[in-house]
Amino acid sequence: MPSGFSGGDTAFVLISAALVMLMTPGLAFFYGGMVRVKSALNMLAMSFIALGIVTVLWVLFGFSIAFGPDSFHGLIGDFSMLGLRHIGMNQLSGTIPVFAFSMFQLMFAVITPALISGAIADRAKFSAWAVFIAFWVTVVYFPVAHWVFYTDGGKGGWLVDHVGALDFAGGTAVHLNAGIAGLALALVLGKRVGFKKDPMRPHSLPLVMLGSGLLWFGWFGFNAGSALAANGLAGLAFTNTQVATASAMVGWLIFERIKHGAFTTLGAASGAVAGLVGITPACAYISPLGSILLGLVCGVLCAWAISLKYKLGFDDSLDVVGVHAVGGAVGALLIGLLATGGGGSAAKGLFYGGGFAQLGKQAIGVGAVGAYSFVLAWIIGTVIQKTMGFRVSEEVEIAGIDQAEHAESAYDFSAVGAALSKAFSTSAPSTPPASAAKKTAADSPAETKVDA
Amino acid sequence: MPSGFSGGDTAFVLISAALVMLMTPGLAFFYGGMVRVKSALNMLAMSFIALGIVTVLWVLFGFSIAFGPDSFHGLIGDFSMLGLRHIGMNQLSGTIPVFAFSMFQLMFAVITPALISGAIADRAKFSAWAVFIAFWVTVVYFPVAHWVFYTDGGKGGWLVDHVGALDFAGGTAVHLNAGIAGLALALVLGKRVGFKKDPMRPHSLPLVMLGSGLLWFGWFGFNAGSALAANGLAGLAFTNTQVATASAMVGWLIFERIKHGAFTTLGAASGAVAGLVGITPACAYISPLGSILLGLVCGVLCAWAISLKYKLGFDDSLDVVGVHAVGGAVGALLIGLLATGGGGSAAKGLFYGGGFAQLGKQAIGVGAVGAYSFVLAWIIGTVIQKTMGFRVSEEVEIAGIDQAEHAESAYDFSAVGAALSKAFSTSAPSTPPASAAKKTAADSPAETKVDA
Amino acid sequence: MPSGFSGGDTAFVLISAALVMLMTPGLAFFYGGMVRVKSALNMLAMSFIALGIVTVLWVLFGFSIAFGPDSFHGLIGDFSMLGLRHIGMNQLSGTIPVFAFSMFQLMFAVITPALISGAIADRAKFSAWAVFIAFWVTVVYFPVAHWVFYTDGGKGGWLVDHVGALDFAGGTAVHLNAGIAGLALALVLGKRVGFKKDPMRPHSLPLVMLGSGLLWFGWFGFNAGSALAANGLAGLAFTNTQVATASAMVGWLIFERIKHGAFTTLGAASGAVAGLVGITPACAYISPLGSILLGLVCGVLCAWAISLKYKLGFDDSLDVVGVHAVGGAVGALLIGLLATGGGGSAAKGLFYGGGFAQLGKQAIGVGAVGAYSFVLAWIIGTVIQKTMGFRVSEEVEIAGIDQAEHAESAYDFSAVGAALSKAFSTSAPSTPPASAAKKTAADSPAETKVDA
Amino acid sequence: MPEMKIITAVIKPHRLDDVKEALQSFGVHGLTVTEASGYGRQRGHTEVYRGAEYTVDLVPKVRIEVLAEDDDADSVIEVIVKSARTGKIGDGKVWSVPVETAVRVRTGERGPDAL
Amino acid sequence: MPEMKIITAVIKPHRLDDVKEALQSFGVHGLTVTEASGYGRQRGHTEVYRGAEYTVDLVPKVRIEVLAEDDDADSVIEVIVKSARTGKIGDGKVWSVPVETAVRVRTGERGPDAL
Amino acid sequence: MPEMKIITAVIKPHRLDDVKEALQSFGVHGLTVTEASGYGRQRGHTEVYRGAEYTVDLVPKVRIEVLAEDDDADSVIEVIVKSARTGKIGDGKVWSVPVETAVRVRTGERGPDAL
Ligand SMILES: Nc1ncnc2c1ncn2[C@@H]1O[C@H](COP(=O)(O)OP(=O)(O)O)[C@@H](O)[C@H]1O
Ligand SMILES: Nc1ncnc2c1ncn2[C@@H]1O[C@H](COP(=O)(O)OP(=O)(O)O)[C@@H](O)[C@H]1O
Ligand SMILES: Nc1ncnc2c1ncn2[C@@H]1O[C@H](COP(=O)(O)OP(=O)(O)O)[C@@H](O)[C@H]1O
Repeated sequence: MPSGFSGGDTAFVLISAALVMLMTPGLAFFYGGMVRVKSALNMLAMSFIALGIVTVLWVLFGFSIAFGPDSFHGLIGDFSMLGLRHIGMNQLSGTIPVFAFSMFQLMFAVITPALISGAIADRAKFSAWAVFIAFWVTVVYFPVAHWVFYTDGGKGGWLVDHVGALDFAGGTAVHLNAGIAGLALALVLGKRVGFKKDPMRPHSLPLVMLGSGLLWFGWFGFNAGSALAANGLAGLAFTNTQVATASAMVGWLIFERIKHGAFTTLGAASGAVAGLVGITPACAYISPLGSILLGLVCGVLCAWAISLKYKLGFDDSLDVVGVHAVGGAVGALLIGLLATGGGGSAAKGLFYGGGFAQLGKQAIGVGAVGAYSFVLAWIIGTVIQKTMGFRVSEEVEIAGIDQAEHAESAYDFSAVGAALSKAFSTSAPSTPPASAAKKTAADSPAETKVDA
Repeated sequence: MPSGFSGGDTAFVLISAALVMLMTPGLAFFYGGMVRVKSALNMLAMSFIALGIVTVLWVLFGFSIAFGPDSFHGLIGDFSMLGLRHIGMNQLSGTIPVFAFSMFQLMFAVITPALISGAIADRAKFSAWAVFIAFWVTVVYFPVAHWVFYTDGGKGGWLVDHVGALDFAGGTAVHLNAGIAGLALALVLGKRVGFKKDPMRPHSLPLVMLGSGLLWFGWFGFNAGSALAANGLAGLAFTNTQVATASAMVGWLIFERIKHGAFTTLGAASGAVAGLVGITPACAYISPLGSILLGLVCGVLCAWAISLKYKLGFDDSLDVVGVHAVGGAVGALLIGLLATGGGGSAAKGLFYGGGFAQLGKQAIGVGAVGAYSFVLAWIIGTVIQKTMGFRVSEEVEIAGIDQAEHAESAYDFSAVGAALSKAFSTSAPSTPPASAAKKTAADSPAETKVDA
Repeated sequence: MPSGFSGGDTAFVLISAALVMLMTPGLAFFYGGMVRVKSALNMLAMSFIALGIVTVLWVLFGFSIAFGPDSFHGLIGDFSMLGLRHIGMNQLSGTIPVFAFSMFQLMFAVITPALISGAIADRAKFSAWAVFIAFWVTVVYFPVAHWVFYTDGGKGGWLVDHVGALDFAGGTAVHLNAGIAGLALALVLGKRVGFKKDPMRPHSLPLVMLGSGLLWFGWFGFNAGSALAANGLAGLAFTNTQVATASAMVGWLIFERIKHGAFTTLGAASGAVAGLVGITPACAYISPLGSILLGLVCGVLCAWAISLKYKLGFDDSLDVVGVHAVGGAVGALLIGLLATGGGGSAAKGLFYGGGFAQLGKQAIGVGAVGAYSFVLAWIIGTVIQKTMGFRVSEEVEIAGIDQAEHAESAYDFSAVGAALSKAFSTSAPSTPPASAAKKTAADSPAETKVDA
Repeated sequence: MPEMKIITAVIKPHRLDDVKEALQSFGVHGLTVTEASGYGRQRGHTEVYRGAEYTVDLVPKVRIEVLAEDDDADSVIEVIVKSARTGKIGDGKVWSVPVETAVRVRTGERGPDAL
Repeated sequence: MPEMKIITAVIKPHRLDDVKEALQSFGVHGLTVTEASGYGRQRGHTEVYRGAEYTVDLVPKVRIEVLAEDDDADSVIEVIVKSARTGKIGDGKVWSVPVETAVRVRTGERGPDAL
Repeated sequence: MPEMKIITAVIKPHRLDDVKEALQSFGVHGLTVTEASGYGRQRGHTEVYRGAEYTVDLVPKVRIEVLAEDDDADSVIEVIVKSARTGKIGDGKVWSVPVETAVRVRTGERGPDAL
């Protein structure tokens, strides 16, 4: 390997990339457990497909747009790395192979759109969702990653290199970005049938807890791995990640106990995720004691913010706005207060004598990413809605989206299960299964509409 | 980074810390799958909350108590690291950042109290449990970790540095400690309603298997990571961990086939965990062939030991005593027989010509930790029971602790699910939900007691 | 540590070994979710037991047979490392401890037989399966690993060192090998009761998705870890693994949408696994763009190949042949077309101007492993079938193999669960539980046969 | 002792809530619900698992039982039929059967008093 | 052919075991059980998911069916009522209905012989 | 209005498909199915969890309900009994009860027209 290479750092970043990859299935379970049983698979599929689509686009042009040398005022990379074609196996980015760096960054690009899906649970056409992902990562995530993550001695992304906004692992680029896009889509698609009326209990809280456990685990790769080296900075990021998450879990639980009278497990899982989101931008800049504070703030604030959807009347089904937009923004802004100057940046926050300077920069980052994300997501969503249609029919929604969109049932626990279905065929049917529910009964041709 | 630093070791320990963190959710699933469906969430929550509480206490004072310079005869650390305040990002502990070491050790402190929860499944008030954890880690785990893990050239913890008891990754400090505390709490809280009479089938064995799989995976971080370096010792510890676990699984299964006529999957999972527990103290000191032996002994012995609770009549619900206390003690003692002198210590066991010396030291370690843990856990448990109450009411236990303590249901698989609940509200109710089951029927005011 | 040692590489390989270990539980869930609820545990147990048996055999003689110095024309290792006895903790293999290398390779030996189990779901006696594993790894996997993976400057395994067939991480040694053995066993055991007639819906697709998520995650250890170093080659292998998997997922889904009218989640999971299988042999030799192509080919081809069992009439229950044999062979052969010469080997494929040479070598590898595996698996399977019996009775199969072979039920979700069983005993019964279903009713002694 | 009826209804799951409310307003304060699957004119759907297509021809239903006094029985049936109706195939059936004895377990009360 | 009754009981799940044993001692050797949910005087409970509070007003019950000879019917009802009773709200109901034909599938036997 | 019957059958789960087909051929186009557990001559099985052995004495059954016209009732019973039979213990029971009113929810049709 060329000089400057570090085996320890490479090991760390490669394993971190694997950890971040696992977060997308983790998210699938976190979300999938929270929906009703009739749309569990759709929820899982919306996350998994992000692994498929974004990875391919990343190779084709995503990496180049996000991390190619800046081509226009810190807004976008150039096209020198299309297809990852001219990258040598041993070419370095810092102390690690470019391929390792590229894979680590890819995993961020994968999970970001997957996060959005929680806002439109139970009601989005799967093909429309796939199209949305492809467009959204291309025109939103890849450029925004360039703004926020691509440093090049002052000539990199405009937020990080021109403005000086700090975002260590993606509070703005990932979480705020996804959260706001979720808000836009929730508005474009409208509310679920029965919103605020029908109870919509999570169908499997153990699945939610599994998801939160895997997210927490993978998040060490996300945050500590963002040091891109196995060093003291990674150690600090790791520590703050753990501490803020724990403290946000405690914060959320206390809020819930006071407001609703019970410590719920969903609250524990949600609080942990709120903490993970909040510490993401800040983990390299603040102290462990600062992380306890940040965690408490995020836990309580997000626990409160998720009730906004009922008050304001938008159906952000799984609280992507309340957790990711709010948590990401709060975490990014708190850097402006809590940055010690002794971590990954010399900038000091208000509480450490740095004045309002950093806070202002942070606000610019939050504002810019939020606004851009909202507008673009709204446009893409609306165009899809108007052209191919984004939302399934009411019948499909009531019967369950899994049946119509995926021709599957999530579970069959019945000892009697096999007995409950009949005909078996291995050849293509004349009508596609997705429309089978619409076939009318042979002996009642007049009755052409079949309800769920 | 300062000289002496190793990127490879840091990568290894940070990832190991993440692996050990994953063990706590893994344990939650292992335990959660084993209880009846009506207390699944409570079981999960008892583990997850350990992540919350212990992490915060660790930052505040735990790390300092356990790994601060010894302040009194090897019994306890000093208070020089309260709040992790004066630790620099690049300050080293051995070849790795102090922050990395601290996080690795934290994960042990988190899982140890979580292990205890299995002994009191289905019947502990969640708030009482949270209080118990806070006190127990403070007065038991943190000091005991100091005794067993804190080395400082003979001036460290009394068991490791004065007595010379070997415990590589926590057979005494973690497993015996938790197992004995579990025994104490099982005695304090008493038996579940229906113990030895009602069948209490595991509600989800796949969840148990998931837990055991994650535990096994994470345990490589636990044991090999305890080398605190990516070196030959870590390789040996990894090897012995895998080998003893496999052989204990086989041992347990054979025992069960002979005694009960079937190879059960719960037996496979339990045998694996018994092996993991048993090899934990010994993994750096014995040979792979020795590990096969140790695994067989632990598998068979624990499979037998779990029947003691029925004979002796204490309700150690999920066999924390039979697996963790017995397995941890056996593993620690077997070092006295099987230590080769060629691994992490030059001390030789009886079978390798070392005589009884090491066995004696091991016995002191086992005795001291066991006795201390029992007494303190019993005292803390009793005080909580007498003051705030530790155990839920019989009505709550029969109806299911998840409903009363967490106001949730673990699953809702019914296609009809939504139809089974009605009123929906997003504002705080006048009475907290936890007590809703106690509301009397409006039209029968005389009948004030409502049964489950 | 001796010179030549690398901490970064050791960290990487140890963690990779842990990742590969996790694949076996992952596989258990992937398979376990796909069967009906009445044989879920059996499916899990068939994978988990591989961890038990193979690990012990590996220590005793497996490692020596596979990776001991060649003792006969590249066919088999010698016996110099029986019991791993003379291996020093700090002895190196390349840049890492021998123990680390040995554990990494062990995990491959564990998962390979586990893969086979999918072909004989729902109908194999557990004890017979355990015996099969022990013999098959001994006479098939250990030698084949020697052929394919053991390099020693031209004096190693015959396929890798004499023929020059490339197989980076086990497309032939692991996947083709297991897939073909699965075919042999499916033929030996025959079809399930109700094959092609009864619907056999997966009982839990979320469990399948969990399995596929863990497999994907662990596979980074499998493939990138096979570089045995944290370097550029590992980065390339990691990249190609991610890319081919994503693209195979997309390929399978498109095929399914066209042929069956729906994007299924099982298709997404299956496509991902097909991609992982296909890229396994090739990941170090081709480019990311080549991986997109390879992924698409594997995704579509495997999606088509799984229908063969219905046409040809063998009951490869969970498509081990269609996914692992086909995917493994295709991946191995595509090296002959797509090898760039710039990765882990200087050999170039047909498309890169290397002519047909490498393709021919690849074909030899595929043919040799496939033929050897089929013949030996068929012989071992047949001998077991004729002696101890390999298949359960029809009654057991209908009632569910979990009850008879494991004396357990996978789930008990009923709020009423406890009420549904009665007598409770903790002592050994006079008749073993596995045969309890055969007890006749006391009051109808004439009716000695009890149906399910 | 006046006679009683047991009225059984098999309806679409998402109508349960309305039926429950309608019965409640009518003055029926108890009922027993079981999950069921129905086979009839209403078609099921097709599922695909790795290329194998299965026709699921049982559709989820909810089965309700209401014990009612003889005099109320017809009205109860009417209330259920009205509140369960969507007008589309598969709305289900309601039938009633005369009951000989009805007892409240808690008190042993019989007949209409058992309700 | 003597007439028969089908006795249906909706009881608390945790009483099933005792009811089963009581019936067994009485001489009834068969019964069929289904899981059910009951709505009545007994209140349900409240659940909270991310700040949304749901009232679950159906409580888990077990539904038992026992075919019995006419002469035994009253005693069977008595046995069930006694063994299922806890004395608290929600203990459930038992009712009986006359059966016209009863057949054992295995043998085709009818009436009391079918039991 | 001709009388109707409600026929209830408790059978082995894996016979459901055949029963459904037999009824279909006979001309019965609707039925309602619930999962049930049966207790009777057929023995259950034993399970072992960490050394504790449980006897599961309820075996899975399927419970079928068919509304039929009076005239068809006996034939329907016959069809079910024949198609559900395996000849081994546990094949189950079938019984019929006269129905007073039967209504199709969708249309309000009564009696045989409700089928
Ligand atoms: N003969 C029958 N006996 C018992 N239940 C029936 C019968 N026919 C229909 N059902 C039940 O009624 C439901 C609705 O019947 P279906 O024929 O689909 O529609 P509709 O009642 O609107 O004509 C079925 O799913 C089934 O549960
Ligand atoms: N009118 C009814 N018809 C059918 N089932 C009923 C009726 N009323 C009550 N039940 C059943 O009996 C159970 C107990 O009734 P409830 O009113 O709660 O208590 P109790 O019977 O002790 O007065 C209910 O949960 C329900 O399953
Ligand atoms: N007296 C009864 N009342 C209601 N259901 C019964 C009764 N006896 C048996 N059953 C049901 O019939 C099923 C079969 O009965 P069983 O005695 O096992 O066999 P068989 O009917 O072949 O003699 C039981 O599992 C139960 O569901």
